[in-house]
Amino acid sequence: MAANVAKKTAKKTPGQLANFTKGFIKENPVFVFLLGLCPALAVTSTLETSLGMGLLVVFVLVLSNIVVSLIKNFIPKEVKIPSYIVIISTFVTMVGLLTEAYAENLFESLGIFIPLIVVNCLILGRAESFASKNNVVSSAIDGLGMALGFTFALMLIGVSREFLSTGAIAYGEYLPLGVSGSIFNFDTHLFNMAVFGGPAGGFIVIGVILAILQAIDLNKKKKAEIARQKMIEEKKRLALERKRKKELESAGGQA
Amino acid sequence: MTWTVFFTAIFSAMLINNVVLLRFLGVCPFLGVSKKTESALGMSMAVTFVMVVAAAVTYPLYYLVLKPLEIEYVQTIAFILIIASLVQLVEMFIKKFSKKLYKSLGIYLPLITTNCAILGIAVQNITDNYADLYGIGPGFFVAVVTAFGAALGFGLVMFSFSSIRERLDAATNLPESWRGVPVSLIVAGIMALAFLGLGGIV
Amino acid sequence: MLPGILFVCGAVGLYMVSFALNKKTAAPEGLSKIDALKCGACQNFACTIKQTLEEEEAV
Amino acid sequence: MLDKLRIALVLLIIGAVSGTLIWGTHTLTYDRIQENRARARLAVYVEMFPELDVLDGMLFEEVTQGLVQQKITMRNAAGDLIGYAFLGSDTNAFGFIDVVIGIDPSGKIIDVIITDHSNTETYVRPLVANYFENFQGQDITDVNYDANTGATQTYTSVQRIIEAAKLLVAGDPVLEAYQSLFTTVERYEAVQTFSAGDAGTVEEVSLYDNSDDLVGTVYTGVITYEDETFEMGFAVNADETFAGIIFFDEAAQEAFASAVAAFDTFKDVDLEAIDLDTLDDEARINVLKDFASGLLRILLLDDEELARLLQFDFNAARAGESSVPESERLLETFAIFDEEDAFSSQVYIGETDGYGSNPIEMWIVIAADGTIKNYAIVDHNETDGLGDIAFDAMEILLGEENTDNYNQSDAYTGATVTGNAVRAFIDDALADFNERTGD
Repeated sequence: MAANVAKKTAKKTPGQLANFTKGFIKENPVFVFLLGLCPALAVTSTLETSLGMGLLVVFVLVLSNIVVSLIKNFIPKEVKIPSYIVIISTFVTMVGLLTEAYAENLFESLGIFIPLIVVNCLILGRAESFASKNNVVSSAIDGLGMALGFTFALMLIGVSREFLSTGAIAYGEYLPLGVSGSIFNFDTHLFNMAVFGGPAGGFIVIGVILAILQAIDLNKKKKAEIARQKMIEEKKRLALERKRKKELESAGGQA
Repeated sequence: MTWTVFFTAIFSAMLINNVVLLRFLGVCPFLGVSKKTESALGMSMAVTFVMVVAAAVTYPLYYLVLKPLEIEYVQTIAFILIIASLVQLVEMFIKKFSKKLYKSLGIYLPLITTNCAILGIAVQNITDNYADLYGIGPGFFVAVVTAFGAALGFGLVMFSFSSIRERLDAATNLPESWRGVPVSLIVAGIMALAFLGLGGIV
Repeated sequence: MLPGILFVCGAVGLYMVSFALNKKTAAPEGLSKIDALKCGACQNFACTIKQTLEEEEAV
Repeated sequence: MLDKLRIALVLLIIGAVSGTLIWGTHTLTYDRIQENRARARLAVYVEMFPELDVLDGMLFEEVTQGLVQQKITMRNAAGDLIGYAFLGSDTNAFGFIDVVIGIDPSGKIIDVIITDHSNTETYVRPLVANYFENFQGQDITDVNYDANTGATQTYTSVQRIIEAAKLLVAGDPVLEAYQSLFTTVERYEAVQTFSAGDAGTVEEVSLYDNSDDLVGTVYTGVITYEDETFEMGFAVNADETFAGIIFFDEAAQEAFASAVAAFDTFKDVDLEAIDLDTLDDEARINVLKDFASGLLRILLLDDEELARLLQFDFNAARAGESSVPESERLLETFAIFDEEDAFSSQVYIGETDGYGSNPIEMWIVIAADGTIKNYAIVDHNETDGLGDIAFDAMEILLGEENTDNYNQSDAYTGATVTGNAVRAFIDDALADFNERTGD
């Protein structure tokens, strides 16, 4: 539903669309700002746990952004940060209880990383730098976009790690989907590098992804640089031509 | 209960379940504050101090207040608020009473409120159920010792990682796209592999 | 019901009081300005030093 | 001042609202969380009985049927019976092993699961992987064990626990036999074994009711009739009056029905007043008479010392003075003199540390010529299979010369610790005997 709202509003004002999508690539909290690396490493050994963590963050971030922007005018400046922490930890506690009740497998596998959403810099960061300065709708959209960007990053890491470590992508194991099984099940030892399911694999996978992003970024910059160089040369050439033309004209005049 | 329990707790928290490399707690400061060995050590000292105090406060809070009142469900918010106030109070006292200490730790203390390692260890001490294993009283000491061991492990990894990083930043033959954070993460991954090998120590 | 709510109120109060007290306490002389470079890499928004830095920048 | 009040007010509101929200969520989720936690804690049962209602559907009963300690009745949310689980534990030479056996209401085994153990993991894992599936679907009263397991300790333990559970389901035929005479019997326990002359080796079994009061004693032994052996019991009430004769086998019960009926004339008669001669001279009755007379000779001896003495040797007339030998294993020794007042044998009573947590209480009798004449294990908690090997080896030694024969006996090999303990006891006894007889 929240996504629909976002789309509708996005149609009306193109600014909101950018506000929504910026979290995915341009300002991706994990890949660009290195926020929330703890959960990005710890709960991403499978796709499902990554998605589960992402959904919890969506819930907490959207709600806390809404609440913070709603009450931003009532909170005294002196106790701004403490109030945000209280609001966030309230939602995290609620989310933890709900998860334990309705998705106990996810709760088991996320373990202490559910209470640790409280200290995820992303959430406090958005409350502090965006929600406390903008209206409710923008804050909600910003929260949703950022959290989905976070989820996207987690899922990207999760899918790589699960595939590398097991050769398959399982579903229904942790989330209460009602069905379970696996897709892309390569029944071969080739895709069975258990190390990627473990701690070391987390660091390495994120490192590789960041390197690829950095390479793309560098590539772009390089292309832009080449284009700029070409433009400058073109300008120089034009200037030279003009100069020659002038010289020719002046020479012709003399003649 | 014997002394071996404490040694086991310290070594397992420090090496086998290293907070940063094997449990992914406190990765933000691990990457953020490890550019210089000096700042890495400062951060580790601040973490050690706050982690031990936080464990010593949250454990009795849970068993003497939350459990008897049957309000275990407020654990998350209670712990984060208590740790946050603790950090504020510690910072205040340091400001007031020791200029030297404030000079070395002052920058790092405020970062600690949102350091997942502190809250993580506090929560872990409860979920690991030392109270059931050793009794509430002795369990308290095991919890504090575990926190101390975890902080030592954090310091150990911070120090070695920052030493490596200082050299990495000076390396010029690295491909451009790997420079900075990506190669640091790969190094951290290799360190995590090395720490896996310590699994059999206790 | 009551103990839970009261406890949360108490914890909130404790945190805010300690926060306010800490903010009131001035840093020792010569140490009020923190080296911005040391702070740079960290993305922590709860950091009071970062806040003061930003505020000073804004001024 | 106003500012501070405002801060305090905001603070109060935030705290109250967040407290209320958390409390509300807690109330909403409390039941489900409790159920989930119970499920996680009782995962092994949930695995066997997926429709189990973990909050209300489990009825735990403490039972004492051999190795089984707990019987759990499983019901689903609708309250229908969906099966039983038995939690048993055994100690073998490699440590303990806890087993849960689940059966459906018709008695078919759903699964057998090892919940915890300290056996060697590399032996247990293949065992569970290869042989445990065999149990599934079998009737618990007639379990067919896999013969190809290599007879590991672990598998034996599991077998023993299943057998104990079987008795809980099918009823214990031995207990039922006791209950035919003593209706209130809930539990029986073998107290000691001794030789009773014509009656042969007799086991004394105490019977207890559900409040653990002694209701009677049964002396069980074997009789031989027309080259067939029958196990039977001579039952005595708690007040030392005769209660009846028990046969444990249905066929034997029928065959000896008339003979047992003849003994009914002594019902509730003091043991001392029983006159076996009044019985008819009939083949079946005579076998029972022989057993009873042999047993009564022992039971009726008033003098406790003599009674004990006679357990060792029937031809004894008197016991010599009791003394304590120097060995730490030997607690007491005394000589036995026959009717001509000549030294007949020396008795050693004591205890020796075996594998179990309690020492093995035992005694041996060394005849004047230095042969081992008799022995008894009074009490032990050695691992059953292992202990038996050592105790069987003792039988071989009976009548052996006072030589090193028992040291060469390789019958001990199966149970080194138990065997060594028994050996040490015999060593000490023989050493003391040799000292006394001046060898």
